[in-house]
Amino acid sequence: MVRSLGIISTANIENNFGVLCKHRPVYMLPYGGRYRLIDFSLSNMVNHGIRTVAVYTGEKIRSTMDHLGDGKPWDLNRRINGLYIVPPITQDYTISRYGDIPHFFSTLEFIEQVKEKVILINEPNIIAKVDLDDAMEHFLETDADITLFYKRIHDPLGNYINCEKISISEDGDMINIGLNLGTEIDFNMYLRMGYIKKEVFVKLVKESIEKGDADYIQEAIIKNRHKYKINTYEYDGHVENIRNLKTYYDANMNLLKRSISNAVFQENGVVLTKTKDEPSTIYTDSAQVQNSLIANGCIIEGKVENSIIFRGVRVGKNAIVRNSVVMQKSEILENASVVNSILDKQVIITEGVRIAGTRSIPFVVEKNQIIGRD
Amino acid sequence: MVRSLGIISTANIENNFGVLCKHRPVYMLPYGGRYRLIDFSLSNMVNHGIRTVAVYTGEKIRSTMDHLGDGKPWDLNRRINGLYIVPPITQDYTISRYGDIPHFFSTLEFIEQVKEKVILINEPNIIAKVDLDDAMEHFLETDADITLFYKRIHDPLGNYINCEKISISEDGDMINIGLNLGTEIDFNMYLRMGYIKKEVFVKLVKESIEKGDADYIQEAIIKNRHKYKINTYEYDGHVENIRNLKTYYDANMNLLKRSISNAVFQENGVVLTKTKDEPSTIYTDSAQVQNSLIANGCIIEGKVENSIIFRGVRVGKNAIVRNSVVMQKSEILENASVVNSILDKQVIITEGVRIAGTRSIPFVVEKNQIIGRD
Amino acid sequence: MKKGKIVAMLLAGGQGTRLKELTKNIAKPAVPFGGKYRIIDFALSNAANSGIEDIGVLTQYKPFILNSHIGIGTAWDYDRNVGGLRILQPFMSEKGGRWYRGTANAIYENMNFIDELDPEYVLVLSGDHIYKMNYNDLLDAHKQKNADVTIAVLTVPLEETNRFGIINVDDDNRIVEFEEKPKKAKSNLASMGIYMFNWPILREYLIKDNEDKTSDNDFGKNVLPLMLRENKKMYTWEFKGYWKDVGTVKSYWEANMDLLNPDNTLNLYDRDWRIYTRTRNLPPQYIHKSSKVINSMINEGCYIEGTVEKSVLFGDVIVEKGAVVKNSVILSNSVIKKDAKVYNAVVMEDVTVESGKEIGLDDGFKIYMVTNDKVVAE
Amino acid sequence: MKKGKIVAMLLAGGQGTRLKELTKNIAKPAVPFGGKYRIIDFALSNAANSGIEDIGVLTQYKPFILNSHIGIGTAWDYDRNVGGLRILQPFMSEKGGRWYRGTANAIYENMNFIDELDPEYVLVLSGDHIYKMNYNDLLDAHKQKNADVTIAVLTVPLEETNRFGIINVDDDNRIVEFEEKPKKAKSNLASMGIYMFNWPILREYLIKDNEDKTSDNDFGKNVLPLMLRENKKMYTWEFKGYWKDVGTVKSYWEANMDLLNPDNTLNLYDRDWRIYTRTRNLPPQYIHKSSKVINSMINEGCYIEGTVEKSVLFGDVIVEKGAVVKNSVILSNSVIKKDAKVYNAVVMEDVTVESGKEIGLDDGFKIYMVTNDKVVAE
Repeated sequence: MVRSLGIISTANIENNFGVLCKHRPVYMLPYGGRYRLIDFSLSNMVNHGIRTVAVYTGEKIRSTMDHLGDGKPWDLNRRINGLYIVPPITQDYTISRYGDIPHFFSTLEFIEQVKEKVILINEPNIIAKVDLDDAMEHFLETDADITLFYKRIHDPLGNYINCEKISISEDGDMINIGLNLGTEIDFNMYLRMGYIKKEVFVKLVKESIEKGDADYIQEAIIKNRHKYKINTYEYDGHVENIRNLKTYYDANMNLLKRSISNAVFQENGVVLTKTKDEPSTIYTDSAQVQNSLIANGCIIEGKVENSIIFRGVRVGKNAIVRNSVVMQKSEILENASVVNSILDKQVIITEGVRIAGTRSIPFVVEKNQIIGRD
Repeated sequence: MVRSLGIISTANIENNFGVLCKHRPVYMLPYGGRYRLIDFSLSNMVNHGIRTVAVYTGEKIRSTMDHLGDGKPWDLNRRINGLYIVPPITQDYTISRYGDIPHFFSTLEFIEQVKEKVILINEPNIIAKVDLDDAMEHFLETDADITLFYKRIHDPLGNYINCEKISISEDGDMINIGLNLGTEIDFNMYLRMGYIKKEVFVKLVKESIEKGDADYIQEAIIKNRHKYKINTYEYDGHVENIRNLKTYYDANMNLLKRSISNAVFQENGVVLTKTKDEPSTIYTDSAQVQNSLIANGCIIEGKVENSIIFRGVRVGKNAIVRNSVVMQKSEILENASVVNSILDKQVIITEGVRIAGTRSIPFVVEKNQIIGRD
Repeated sequence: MKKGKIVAMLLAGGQGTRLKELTKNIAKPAVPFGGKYRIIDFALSNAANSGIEDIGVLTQYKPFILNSHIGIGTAWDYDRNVGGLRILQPFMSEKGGRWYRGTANAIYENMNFIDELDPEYVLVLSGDHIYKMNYNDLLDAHKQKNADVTIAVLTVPLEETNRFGIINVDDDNRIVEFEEKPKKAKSNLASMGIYMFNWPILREYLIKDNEDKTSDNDFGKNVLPLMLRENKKMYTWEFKGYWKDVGTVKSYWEANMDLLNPDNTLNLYDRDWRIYTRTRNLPPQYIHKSSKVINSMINEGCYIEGTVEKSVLFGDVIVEKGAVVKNSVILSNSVIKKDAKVYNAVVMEDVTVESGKEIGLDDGFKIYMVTNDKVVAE
Repeated sequence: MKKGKIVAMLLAGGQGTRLKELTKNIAKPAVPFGGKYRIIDFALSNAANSGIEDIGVLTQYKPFILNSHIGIGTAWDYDRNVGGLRILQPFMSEKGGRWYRGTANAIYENMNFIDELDPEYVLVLSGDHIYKMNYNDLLDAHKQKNADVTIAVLTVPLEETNRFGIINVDDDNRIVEFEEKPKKAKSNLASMGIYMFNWPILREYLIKDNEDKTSDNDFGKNVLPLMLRENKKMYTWEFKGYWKDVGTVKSYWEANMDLLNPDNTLNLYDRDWRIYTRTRNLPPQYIHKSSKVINSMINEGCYIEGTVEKSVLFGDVIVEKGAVVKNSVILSNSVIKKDAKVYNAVVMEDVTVESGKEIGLDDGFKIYMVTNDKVVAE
């Protein structure tokens, strides 16, 4: 089997998430009751035999280091290979500080030195549990320099406007990548994921630095599309393309459908994350829970409907949580009510307080806030 | 036994080391053939039962992350406690970016939450293998808020000018800390190390942030010396106070004296470092080695005298290395000569080239340089 | 000798035959408990939380599940390079191979392991019990009395003394007599099988005991009485708190039900004394809109469409529509099919209770042990 | 079955009696070699460098040193949470405890371990040999022939065939006959004791072999010949490179001396195929100004004031002023005192050669084994 080097870089779309991304990069957003977005990328790679992963972080590095740590939950705490967390360079380079290419360039020695000859690039804000073995077979069989993954999307409602659209020739080669403006109901969405030969990757990075004509590797790939054999691989499983608050909220709510939660949680191996050693969740005699996904360590005494409840949350007596995402260790005290909302970690909604947003604009409460009566 | 939380912060004296600190903080300087300065601090702490260590890094974080990694060599790769690498904050704070206090402040939650009630502060550019158990006993018995460590120095030659001088009352309390200007031949050198009650530490950090009157914890301690019981603990072992290129070079050369190398390498437990899995060193039939400290993985075919040779160094036939520090994987090719010099990592001195400095101003070659004939 | 250093030796070889199906394929310490734990997690977590850095786990009987549960000790942070956790199985020397005979012999055969760590104290633990204890409290008492050995004891009802090793002490808590399962006990202090020894003393007595060909090489029966006869300084330290030796299916069921009592003293939600276990990395539990879940403890991976009342569900349990689970313990990966009813039962791992089937009575007193083959009333 | 997955089973229970003092307290795989290694490091490093992620190490005889050397496998990066390295000692089931009988029986008793990992291939290794091999080459050959088992072989001098298990093959390298230590061999291909099996086939034959009460449960003697009789597809793959089975003190000394030859084919300095070992965290070696050190391999922690020529010194060896060490192997922590002379010797660990003492002759042919008690010529 050909093993690839996993490279996780991060889409710079923090601004689309308001206070949720005030102190964390997008890939560190909590998701699905006990995970972070990056867990899905990392686990999918590890479950497909990838043993070396480089994570190119943004500026907000502390939460990343705390969560990924030594990579133990993913068995990436190796002496040889394993997990490399690469913080951004903060000095000494005269070239652009924007984009991922300067970061890749500053670690070319490492990239060239690892044994893997193929690189899997991906950005964890798109959850797609691609069968990487099958994709690798395609990559090798077609003898491509680059294979980009896409999913065919049927989008009559225009939910995917502004996603990236990949044009594909009849024999499966990439023609170009642009923005989907909704002119076609069916289009091929680029997953910002793909295999690339290491030598080609290195060449692209070096040339972009020399010419100064590309800040991002994706940009460099497109610019150089005539120089290399770039083809495509179709993924037909479930995709969440989390690119703003609304899609983040919807992606959580989607997990209440069993087919989607099975696809996200079960397909191609379990999702590994940092464990918190919480005991099971307790439902008292006053609990009323309906259509909700609930993590461990919670104590539920009130009413919970259509919601995603993270680890260690308390819902007091007669409290109501509906259509909401409640993150780790938040507390909704007696008689309080939380509707169409997203509570970040360790929020306290005090007794009797009611907060509500709408399904298209959920009400967001920043981490560590205590919401009392005014 | 009372366990303390180890806090390693870093003296901002990179400028004193020229190219050696171009890409690394002072505590990452290679030392003694196979170590980094920080190894001595870390190992001494771990060998005395400290199980939680926070390293507050400077801006040049990559070498730190690569060397410390998950803390495995020091058995600090724990789920509970263990090693915390804290990179500097890069945004969102309106307060001063200088000093260690803003960094401590940004992690107060972590500091308050760990179980340890006492903090050991220290800066790894001073090597002093203090018996931390004995010092702890003193700290507890005297019921001090802060106990600062010092060493009595006899300095007729003025080698320790500009080191910190601590004034001590008759009953061992700290009076003040100033600079040693050499007016007395014997003085008490402050080791920038000491125990401090966690509650006092937290209070000092918070007050300094509120008042804006101290950027460094050492500064805050001195400013508040009348508010707390601050006493002292005398250490009478060997000290290296590495504060510029000259003291760095001398500290290496000192290791050629057996009493000093025993004190530095053996006292209070072994020094742990990241292992490199180098085989033993080979001496060929043309090797001539005298009074030198040589790490593993070297191949010595030439002449080595009064030198410190790091791991994986090659010394070619008829080459001469004298009074020098040669770091990891450097090569001195045939007939070359290196005298009174410091070669950083992976330097190549090509055939027949001769370089030399003086014992007071050693010639320094930057990392990865190839020195050929002009 | 490293001053102050403790090595814990955790005896995990017990077969636990009275637990029937629960210990058919595993040793008693590996029996699942409390929704996500195995019994041994309590002793291991106590040791980890007490800051004990070196622990030997002595296994002998069917160690597969136990070994793969413990692994290299990662869950309890015992995957240390130096020291940490080691599983100690019997081994062979030039005198041939020898299995562990009694509890004391198991430690005797691993004296090498302890000597290498060179501790001042050896703490002998059993992997069979459910409790939370800070072993430092035991150590403090041990040091304070300057004892050779200190035994953790607890007060049991006088009518139950015949199930325990009873210890009689003087006013200073110094041990004066051991009584093994006495019918008429002089006191009601029962040994918990938790011993804090000074290693040099224990070492000496292990060798002595080993030389005695008539000995069963058991702590309670041989080594401790011998030490008492030879006038060693032996004290008790009284433990107060939840403690359970789940010896039978009934007491196993009860101990699980205890957890549903909001006032239970084994507080699993205490963040300062967590119980650690190997995680299965299951997704959160899902509670369907047609379900009713009250008074229950439910673990990750469960999918509940029916009714769950006063029950403990382990990971990945499915309760289908119309099914009822009440006063029951359901182990991992079991499925309660549509409209099935399960009352007062312990349902084993990987069991399917078929659609419409009824087990137990809502108002019955018997406990039912359920496997795929049979349902046995206790 | 996980496609393509390999589990290695490393047999490390051998006693190695002909190595005398070297194996007095340890199993042969734990014998120190090459300045800083133990023999088992070669097989373990080969496995790690070949990307094999799961390995069972089967120990039985005096496992203390081996267990503490291997620990949780950190040195070889095998301290994984899932899979990784496991030390497999004999254990007890309801049928009682059983020690491993032959090599095949050791694997048989741990079928559970392998089944849980669910591999396609099982690679059987021995911890007794010094060599560097990429096991993927063996696997490639195995796959290419679509074999049931592939045995690694090497060409030995015809006059030495009587020391080996000899294998006769047809033109396609398919095995047609096994000869155990034949006086007159038909070929000179010797089995290296390294077997790549398809796990389902091996599993079937382990069970068959176990049912045969007359079997010694040994791969070479029983299992492989049985497979051959039943016409399984058995192939050889020829290894070319340095290989040594250090069976005697003389060959042990020779193998160490081999390393001083600049053209030796066991290149320890190859950074692409490192040999890993547990590190002792010793400081660098110190070479004094009065010393002479040539043609030697010296490890960390050594302190050399005397003369060292054509020798291999392990960690923390002290050679005092005026002392001479020549053509010798000095194990860890030994001290050669002032003016002592050591020629053609293997000096055991922690030995002190007293001041002025002379061992061996500068121009002698005998090898001397030196302990604190005695000096024995071989």
